[in-house]
Amino acid sequence: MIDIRVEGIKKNLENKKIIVICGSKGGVGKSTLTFLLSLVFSRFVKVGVCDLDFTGSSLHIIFNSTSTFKEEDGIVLPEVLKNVFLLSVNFFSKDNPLALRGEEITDVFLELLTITNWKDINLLLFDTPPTLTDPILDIFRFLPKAEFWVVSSNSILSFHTTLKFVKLLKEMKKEIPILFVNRIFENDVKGMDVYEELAKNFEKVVFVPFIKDLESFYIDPYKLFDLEITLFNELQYLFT
Amino acid sequence: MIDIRVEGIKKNLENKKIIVICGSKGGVGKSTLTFLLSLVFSRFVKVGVCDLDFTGSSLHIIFNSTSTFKEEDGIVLPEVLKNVFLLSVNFFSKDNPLALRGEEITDVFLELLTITNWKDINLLLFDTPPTLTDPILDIFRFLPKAEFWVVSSNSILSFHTTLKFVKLLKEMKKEIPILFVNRIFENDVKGMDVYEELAKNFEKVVFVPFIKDLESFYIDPYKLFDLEITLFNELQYLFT
Amino acid sequence: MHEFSLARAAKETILSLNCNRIIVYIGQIQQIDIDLFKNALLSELNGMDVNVSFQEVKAKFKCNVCANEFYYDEIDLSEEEKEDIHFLPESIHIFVKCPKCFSNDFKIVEGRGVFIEKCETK
Amino acid sequence: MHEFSLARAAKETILSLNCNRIIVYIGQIQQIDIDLFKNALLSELNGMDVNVSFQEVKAKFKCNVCANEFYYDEIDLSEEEKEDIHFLPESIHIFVKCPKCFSNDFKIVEGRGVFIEKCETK
Ligand SMILES: Nc1ncnc2c1ncn2[C@@H]1O[C@H](COP(=O)(O)OP(=O)(O)O)[C@@H](O)[C@H]1O
Ligand SMILES: Nc1ncnc2c1ncn2[C@@H]1O[C@H](COP(=O)(O)OP(=O)(O)O)[C@@H](O)[C@H]1O
Ligand SMILES: [Mg+2]
Ligand SMILES: [Mg+2]
Ligand SMILES: [Mg+2]
Ligand SMILES: [Mg+2]
Ligand code: NI
Ligand code: NI
Ligand SMILES: [Zn+2]
Ligand SMILES: [Zn+2]
Repeated sequence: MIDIRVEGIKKNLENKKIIVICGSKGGVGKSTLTFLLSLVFSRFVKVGVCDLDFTGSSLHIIFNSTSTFKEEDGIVLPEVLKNVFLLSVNFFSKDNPLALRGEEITDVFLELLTITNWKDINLLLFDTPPTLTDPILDIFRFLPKAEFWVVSSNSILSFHTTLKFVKLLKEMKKEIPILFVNRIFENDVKGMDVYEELAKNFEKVVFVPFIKDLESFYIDPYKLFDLEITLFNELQYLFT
Repeated sequence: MIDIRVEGIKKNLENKKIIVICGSKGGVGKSTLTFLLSLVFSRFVKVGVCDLDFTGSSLHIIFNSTSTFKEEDGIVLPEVLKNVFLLSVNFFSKDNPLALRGEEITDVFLELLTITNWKDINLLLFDTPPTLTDPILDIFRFLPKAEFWVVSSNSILSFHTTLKFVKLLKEMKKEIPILFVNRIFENDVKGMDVYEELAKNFEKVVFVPFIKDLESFYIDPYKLFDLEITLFNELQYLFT
Repeated sequence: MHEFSLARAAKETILSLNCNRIIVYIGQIQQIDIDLFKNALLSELNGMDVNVSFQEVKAKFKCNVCANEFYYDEIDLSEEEKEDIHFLPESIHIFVKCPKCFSNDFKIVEGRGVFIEKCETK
Repeated sequence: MHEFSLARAAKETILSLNCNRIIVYIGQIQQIDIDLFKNALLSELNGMDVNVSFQEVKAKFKCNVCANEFYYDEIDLSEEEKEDIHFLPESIHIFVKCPKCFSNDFKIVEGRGVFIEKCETK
């Protein structure tokens, strides 16, 4: 018995650039970075943003999108900002809790990527859940050409957890061009041996400043560009 | 074919009080709260602390414990602080990355709880990973009498995600006596409708202050008691 | 009408198989419009030398907690719930509980999605 | 010697089954000291009217990526690695990769842990 979705996804995603925003620690800013990157990259290209944190979706809140979708020739994604198209399980589950076992996570992953009509979206940002479980293994398995952009907060716990994850990515010979160090915490930690060990795996390290009242920008994200932070220039350079 | 571990766990954990420190959002302070609670409760009782975040363990870092264990009559847990005994997958996996599919998570869960010799430990704190997947479903299934102490940070994303999780706990008629609101972020969010909706599900809400340089206390956790914060008194009252 | 997307996925799969007789199994839980799907697939395959037959598979569940087995035909769903499950079968965990122990931790054992069986190779 | 813990779990299971003949299947991957385990279990069961036989199950793996099947007997493990797997079979994902595609995303199909089959009820 052959699952039709495996070939379906291959076809659907051929010729698309896939960037996986990841990091096995929770709360380090993966969803936030996905949001900020889509905001910047959408100046240049249509961006599909895919929330793979099926049981703890955030992006529909960040993008303020309760819209359900239209089912025409496949699932047509809502345009949540100019040139940004969002795929979230919340469109289906509404605000109900959805607990899923690993195998079911794989099924949701395959199903959503099969039935979505990506049209002329050429850049896909995949936001991922924390932990090193089925969603990440499914990305390894079904999206072999994806690039991994790794996010860590500036905390000891995060550096250690991220380092383990990065060891795995390297073992699997994955592209890991960029590490984001998200300065959620006021003071960078002292005794940064583990940070040094982490950072040396990357070509580029981008520091993300703490943005005061960040969540209040969800209603009008473009206002973020008025803040005097160099981050947005740096992010823009990441677009190739 | 009958898995011997199901009855094994029942026997091992009978008469033990089990508190699950949980919250489906990552990085809200579940592991930190587990640590702080064990520190306070261990004044009164032997506390077993069990890190169920198998693929992103933190507690061995927090408790500064690289010890492997002794295998005598079952796995004997290291005493990481006076009266605090730690069970971590990291004792087996060392600092290697361990990616696990959901079914394997269930196997690790069953195995560890079967082979551990709990001796005279009567209070178990279970630290959980983020997401609403196998580990939580396994707790529902195999630890039906557990109590759930829920942790959220003071952020909009966390309140929303936690609210979904709490809906599930209520549907399942679980005991949820306490919500911890961990003030990781400087400013509490405005427009707290979602916070109000969350909080009304609990008998008790405990606010956890941001503790500057918290991670520097890992080497000598008792120094935390020298800080002039009322939190520790509040936590002490939670011990019954 | 995401049936068209599914039909395209089926076509890609058939192309990859290089054979001239296949059976398409359609899981009941997704409540796919079978005529729509058939027509979509046959038009996708237009001109290809492949014999396709279709078969619906009844959906069956098994509770992970109490091992109770139950069937799609036995459960009550509103039209809106059916619609959500149509798109995403896993939404069923929101609406359905094991009739015996009331857990929503159950497995879809059979009848979830669309599968293809290869019968004769060219 | 966590074999004693396993033996106690087996005893609890046997008590819950209320039958007088059982087979204990012991998965190869855990490299349990079978004599130790047998003796521990038989002494736990001391005085109980139950006939126990033991059987080892060869460990078999299947790759989730390329579907390749392989066996415990075919893989090379150091003593230390075997020791970690002895305690926690899932540690195998740290040391072993699919010999065909080098993924560590594989499934332990058979021969993981200790299972009991109930043969005759009292
Ligand atoms: N650079 C930042 N400045 C301010 N707040 C941030 C920043 N990065 C993340 N946050 C906040 O931290 C929390 C966790 O971020 P999130 O993107 O949800 O992490 P993850 O997706 O990794 O779990 C959120 O409440 C978010 O608003
Ligand atoms: N009250 C607090 N004060 C200061 N830092 C905190 C506090 N709570 C959590 N942290 C820090 O926030 C990060 C996430 O906390 P953690 O306990 O790892 O969350 P979780 O276990 O929910 O993923 C860690 O780096 C931790 O040190
Ligand atoms: Mg996120
Ligand atoms: Mg944690
Ligand atoms: Mg609907
Ligand atoms: Mg060892
Ligand atoms: Ni449809
Ligand atoms: Ni042993
Ligand atoms: Zn049931
Ligand atoms: Zn393989």
